[in-house]
Amino acid sequence: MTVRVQEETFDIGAEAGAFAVRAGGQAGAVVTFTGVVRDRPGGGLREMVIEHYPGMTERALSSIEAEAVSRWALTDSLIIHRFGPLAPGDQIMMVATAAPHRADAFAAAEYLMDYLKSRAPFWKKEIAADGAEWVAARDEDEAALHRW
Amino acid sequence: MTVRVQEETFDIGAEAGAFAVRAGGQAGAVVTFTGVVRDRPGGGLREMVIEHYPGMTERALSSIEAEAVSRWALTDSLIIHRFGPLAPGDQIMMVATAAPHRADAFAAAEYLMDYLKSRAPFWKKEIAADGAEWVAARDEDEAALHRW
Amino acid sequence: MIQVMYFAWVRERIGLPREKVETSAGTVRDLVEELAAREARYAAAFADLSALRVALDQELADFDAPLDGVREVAFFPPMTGG
Amino acid sequence: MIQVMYFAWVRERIGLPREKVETSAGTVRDLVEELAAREARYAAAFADLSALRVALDQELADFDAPLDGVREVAFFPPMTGG
Repeated sequence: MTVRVQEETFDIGAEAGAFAVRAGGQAGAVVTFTGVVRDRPGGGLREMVIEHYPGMTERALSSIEAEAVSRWALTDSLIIHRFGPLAPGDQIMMVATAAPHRADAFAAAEYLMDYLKSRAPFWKKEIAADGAEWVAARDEDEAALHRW
Repeated sequence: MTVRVQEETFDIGAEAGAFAVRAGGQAGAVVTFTGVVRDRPGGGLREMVIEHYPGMTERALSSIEAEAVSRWALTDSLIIHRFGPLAPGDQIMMVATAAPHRADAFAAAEYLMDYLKSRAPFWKKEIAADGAEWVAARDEDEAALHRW
Repeated sequence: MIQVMYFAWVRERIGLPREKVETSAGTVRDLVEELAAREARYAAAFADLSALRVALDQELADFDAPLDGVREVAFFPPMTGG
Repeated sequence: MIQVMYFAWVRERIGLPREKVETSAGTVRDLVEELAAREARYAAAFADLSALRVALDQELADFDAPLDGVREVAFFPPMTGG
């Protein structure tokens, strides 16, 4: 069970590989989710800046992770979230879950994502040629919490 | 959209990384699932041999992938499945999906897994010190298809 | 002349992975009956059709499917990939 | 003395990331009223509480929550991580 909040990028490849190796012969199923900075539909995104609340961020992520571990039979889990300025195509964050069975690994990864989206103190600002704008929370993201 | 059926191992790290890079600024969400050879509860698994039906395997996987692409807004997808003798802890297969939104990426990855489990011609045999046994299909895996 | 293939424990029970079969069977079920009548190892392999799956020219099919024009029939247990 | 923190557009609107506030406010809502009464930039930031979230000592809380013993209050818009 690992939570990392960092400005520097991460190697999704190396992380996923290390995670799978660590899960070893115990877990049959490893799920990863990676969030990538998406350009705007018409292009033009210059950068995305992620602000967070140091201290609370780690607490919130650890508590979300602990809840997932209590709900599903996981052998391991990982949350990495970046902050600071990012470019389109950059990785923002990843979660990974390992479990004996795939249903647990998938459900836990979706749960981590849903809570991380709406309950961890991160805010995204899009900087484009025509101005800067804080990304608005989506109703669907709040609604997604009700399924758990 | 890629399907690979191979005896040699693959680097989940490199595959996931390349997949995320390829998805680039188009996809906001990348989901991977990796299946790992799990030891038996009490240990003792010597190897797992995966048999398949060359020709039909590729057709079945491509058709499952095409169905997923038609159901969800995916920017990319990948299925790799190994055959031959594997050791506990070895990676058996992986799927990856990329989509603008995470709900599509998760649903498509679960769909690919559910169909791949029960509709692609692979069979697993466990070789242990006390004998060899073909893995039986699980009712849950067949039942999982009904949710789609 | 049809190419008949066997996988997993069906292959092991029958003792070979594939064979050419001269048959005028109309459906998969007719072919199964012909094969099962051959020898005990075939009868054993085909004893319980509910434990078997069949593919015609590499597409999953029913045991009642016709064999007209089919070149390749494969018998195997339920798949266990992933 | 409470440490009050602002994030995202709340920080930008008020013009600073944090400040020490001397207050005897009983609840978060009382504190918000004190702050909003200070200057137009505060009033603008706190104009619509439904667009804001609050954390007390780094735990999400309600605007009706009491401030007894709280050392750190943070105001921010709904989170958009992931």
